[in-house]
Amino acid sequence: MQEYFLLFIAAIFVNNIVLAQYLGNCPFIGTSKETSVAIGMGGAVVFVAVMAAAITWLVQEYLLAPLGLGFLQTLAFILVIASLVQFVEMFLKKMVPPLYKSLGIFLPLITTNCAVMGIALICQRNEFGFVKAVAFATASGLGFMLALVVLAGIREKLEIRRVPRAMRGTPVGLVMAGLMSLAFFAFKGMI
Amino acid sequence: MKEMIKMMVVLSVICGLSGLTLAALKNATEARIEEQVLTYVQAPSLTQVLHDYDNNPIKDRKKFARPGAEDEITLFPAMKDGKLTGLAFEIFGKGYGGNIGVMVGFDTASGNLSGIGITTMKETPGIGARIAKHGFTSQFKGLSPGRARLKAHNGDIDAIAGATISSTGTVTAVQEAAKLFDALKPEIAKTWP
Amino acid sequence: MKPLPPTLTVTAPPHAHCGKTVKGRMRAILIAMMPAALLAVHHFGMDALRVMCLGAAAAVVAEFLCDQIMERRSQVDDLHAFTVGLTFSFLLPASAPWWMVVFGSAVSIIMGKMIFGGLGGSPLCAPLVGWAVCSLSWPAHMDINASMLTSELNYPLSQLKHFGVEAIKGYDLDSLMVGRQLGGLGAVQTGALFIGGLFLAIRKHIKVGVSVGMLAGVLLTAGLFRMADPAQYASPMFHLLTGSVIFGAFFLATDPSSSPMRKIPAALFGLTAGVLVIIIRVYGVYPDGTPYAILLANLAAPLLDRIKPKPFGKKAAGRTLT
Amino acid sequence: MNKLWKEFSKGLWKDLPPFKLVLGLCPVLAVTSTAENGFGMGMAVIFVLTLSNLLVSLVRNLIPAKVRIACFIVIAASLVVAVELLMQAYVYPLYQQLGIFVPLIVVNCIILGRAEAFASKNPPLPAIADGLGMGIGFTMSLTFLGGLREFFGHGQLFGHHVAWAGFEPVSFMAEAPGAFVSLGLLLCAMNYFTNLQRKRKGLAPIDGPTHDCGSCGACGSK
Repeated sequence: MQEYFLLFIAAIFVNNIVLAQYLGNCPFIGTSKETSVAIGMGGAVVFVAVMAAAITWLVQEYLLAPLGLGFLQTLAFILVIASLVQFVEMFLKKMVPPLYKSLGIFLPLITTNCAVMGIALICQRNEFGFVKAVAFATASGLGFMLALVVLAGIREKLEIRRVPRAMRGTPVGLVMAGLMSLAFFAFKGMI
Repeated sequence: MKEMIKMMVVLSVICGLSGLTLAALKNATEARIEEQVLTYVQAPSLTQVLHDYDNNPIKDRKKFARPGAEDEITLFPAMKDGKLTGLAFEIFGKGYGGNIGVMVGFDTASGNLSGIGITTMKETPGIGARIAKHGFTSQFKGLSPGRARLKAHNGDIDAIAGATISSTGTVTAVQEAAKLFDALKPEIAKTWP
Repeated sequence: MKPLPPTLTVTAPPHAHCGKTVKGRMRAILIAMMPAALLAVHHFGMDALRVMCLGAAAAVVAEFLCDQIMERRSQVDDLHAFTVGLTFSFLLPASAPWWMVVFGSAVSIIMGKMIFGGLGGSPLCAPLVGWAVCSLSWPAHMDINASMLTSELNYPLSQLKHFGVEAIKGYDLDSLMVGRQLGGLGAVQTGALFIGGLFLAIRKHIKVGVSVGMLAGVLLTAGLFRMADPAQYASPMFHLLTGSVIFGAFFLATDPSSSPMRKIPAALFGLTAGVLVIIIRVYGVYPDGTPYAILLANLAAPLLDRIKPKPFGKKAAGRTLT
Repeated sequence: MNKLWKEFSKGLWKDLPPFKLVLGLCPVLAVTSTAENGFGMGMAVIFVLTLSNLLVSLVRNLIPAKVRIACFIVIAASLVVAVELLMQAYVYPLYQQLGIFVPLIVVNCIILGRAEAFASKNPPLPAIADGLGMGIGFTMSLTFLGGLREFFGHGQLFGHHVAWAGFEPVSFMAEAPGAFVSLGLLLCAMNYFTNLQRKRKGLAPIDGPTHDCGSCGACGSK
C-alpha cells in the first residue's frame, strides 16, 4: 500500500510529467487558456493514458517480447495508441454521449500527445509490472491534469492583465510554466 | 466495399514493407549495437574490476555455455603479454527494484576477486543505489570468494544500512559468479592458455 | 492631454478605493519592516545594510529600465519596486555576494512583476521568484549555514533537519523572538516582524485572513506531528519562530495580486501555505519550506478564488463543461 | 530551382519551426540542456523529417484519404525505429543522453504536421526541400537554445569551458524551469524585434505567433 502511495506522490508532485519530465508540453501550453478546456483535456489524457499503458504493456509482454520484436516497440506503441484513440472516440460517441460531449474534441489531439506515449515507454523502461504500470499511468495522468488546470487558472487571470505585447500568449504561458516548475522544486527529495 | 479493400491493402502493404525494411536494418546493425552496448555499459565497470592488462577485453570477449543452463555467458579476459591474468563477467542478482547487474572480476592466478562493479540497477536513489558507490564495491577487492559474504553471514562485507536487500542481492550475485568461475575453469584454461 | 472625467472606465488592477493609494500602502509596509531591518543591522552588522540597499536599488533600476523598454510611463515612484527589492533582500543571508543580490532583485522585478504587466498583475509573490531562482542557481551562496560560518549564531532549522530534535534543545523562544538566530537576514527578526505585521493588520493594509490562516496552518500541522512523536518532531512554537514563517505570513503571502480576493478563499490560501511549510520542512530537502510553500499556494490562488459563497437557501447552479 | 529554394529557405527563418510555428515543444525543452544534445536531436529530426516527407509525397496519390493519417504514422514510426537502431549502432552515448525522446520523435507535431500540411500535397522534390529546410531550422534553433542554456547553466559550449574565470554557473538555466523560461523569453525577444522592424517600416505592431494544439494540423483531422 505504502509503495503505491509513494508512487502516486512521486508521479504527481516530485516527478511531475510536464513540469519535471518535459512530456506533453504541446497540449500543456496549447490547451491551458481556459479552465474548462483544461479540465476536459486533462480528463481525456488520464483516460487514454491509463488504457494505453495497460494495452501497450500487454502488447509488449505477450506479443513483442516472445517474438523477439523488441526493436519494433516504438512502431507498435504508436499504432496501438492511435487506434485506441480512434476506438475510444467511436465508443464514447455511440455509448456515452455526455462523456463524448465533454471529452470528444480533445481525443484526436491525444494521438500526438507525447505524454501518453511517454508514460507507456517509461513503464517499459522501468520494467513495471502490470498493476504498477496502470497505477503509474493514473498518477502521471493526474499530475498532467493538475499542472494543466493550475496553469489554466493563472492564464485566465493573466488575460485581463496588461501583459506586454511581446510577451502575450505563448511566451508568458511558457514563463509561467517555468515558474510553476520552479515552485514544484519544493517537492524535491521527498521521495 | 471497394474502398474498404483498397484501404486494407494499402495499409497492409505499407506495414509489411516497413516491417521488412526494419528487420533487414536490425540484422545489419545487430552486431554493432551489441559492441556499442558493451563499450558504453559494460566497459566502465570492466576497467574498474580488471587490472594490469594490455589487451582489449571487449574485443577478446568470448561466449561460453553456462553449465547446467540453456543460455550463454560472455567472458571478458584480461591478458598481459599474451598470458591470461584476470577474467570478468556480468551476472545478475535480485535487488529491491529489479535485477542488479554486477560485473565480477577474478584474478586467475590466486582465484581471488579482483573487484566488482555495478553495471545496471534500479535501486532506490540514496539508499539501495549506494551499492554502486566506491565505498561498497571496493570492499570486495582482493577477497577470496569464500569471504565475500555479509558480516551477518560470517563474511567480510559491511551491508549498507537500510539497504539489506540490495546488499544481499549483490553478494549473492558474487557468490554465484564464484561458483560459475569454478565450473568454467577447465574450459577457460583450454581457451586462453 | 487633459485627464478624462471619471466616467465608466475599465482598467487593469490594482483598483484602489476609499482613499487608499498604492504609495500609502507601500509606505505602511516599509514602516512595518523598519524595526526588523534595524534589528538585522544590529545582529549582522553593515553586511546586512549593504544587502538591503543593493536589493532595493537594483529593483528600482530594473523596473525603470523595463518601463523604458515597454514604452510605458514609469511608476517606480509608487515605492512598489523598492518594497519588492527590500523584501527580497530580507530573505538572503547577510553574506550574499553583491552580484547575487543584484541579479535576484532584478529577476524578482522582471520575472515576478513586469512580464505580467507590472503592478497588480503578478500571479506569484515577486520577491519569492527571485529567491527561488537564486536558491536553485547558487545553493552554496544561499545556504545560510555554509555562507555564515564566521557568525557565532546558528541556523536552527538546518540543525533540526540534519541533527534532529536533540540539537535544538539549546534554543529558548525568547532569543528566537529577538532574532538571535541565523536565516534570511530580515526574515528571522520574528518579534519585530510580528509587531510590524500587527500594525499592518490594524491599519487594514493586509488581508488578516491570509496571515491568520497561515499561522494556524503552521501551528496545527506542527502540533499534529509533535503529538505523533515528540522525540522526532519539533514543537509548533519553534516552527513558528524560526525561518521566515512570520515574515511570510504578514509580508509575502499577503501580496494582493497573488492571493485570493475574498475572505474564505484567503483563509484557505493561508492555511494551505501553512500546512505546506511544515510538510516541506519535515519531508523535503530544504530546511525552511516557507518561500516554496507560499509559491505553491500562489499557484492555487486562482482556483481558490473560484470557491463561491453559496447564497442562503439557493441550490448550487449546475455548471456545464464545454 | 527558384521554387525549391523558396520551400527550403522558409524553414530557416520565415517559418522557423519551434519559434515561428511554435511546434514540437517537448524535445525543444527536454534535450536542450547542452548544445550537443540539441544538435544531435536536430540531426535525428532532419533524417526522419526529410525521409518521411519524401515517402509521404511518393505515396500521396496511392493512399485513400480516410487512412491517410494512419499511413503517415506508420511511415514516421518506421523511420523513427530506423533512427533508433542507427543511433544505437553509431552514437550510443548520444542515444543514452536523449533517452526516451528518440522514440518520441514519432509524436513530434513537426513530423506529422509537415506530412499533412505539405508533403501530402506536393511532389517529391519540393517535399524534400521543405523537410530539409524545416529540419535544419529546427536543428539550428535547438542548438542555439542548447548553447544558451549550456553557457549560462554550466559555463560551457559543446563541452568546452568558455566562461571567464570566476563565472558562477546559473544552475537554474540547466534545470527544467530554465528550459521553459528561456524559451518563453526567446519567443518574447523575437516578437519584440519583429515589432521593432515593423515600426521602422511604419507598420502597426502585431501579436506574436500563438501556439495551440490544432496548429500542427495532424491532430484534428480524420
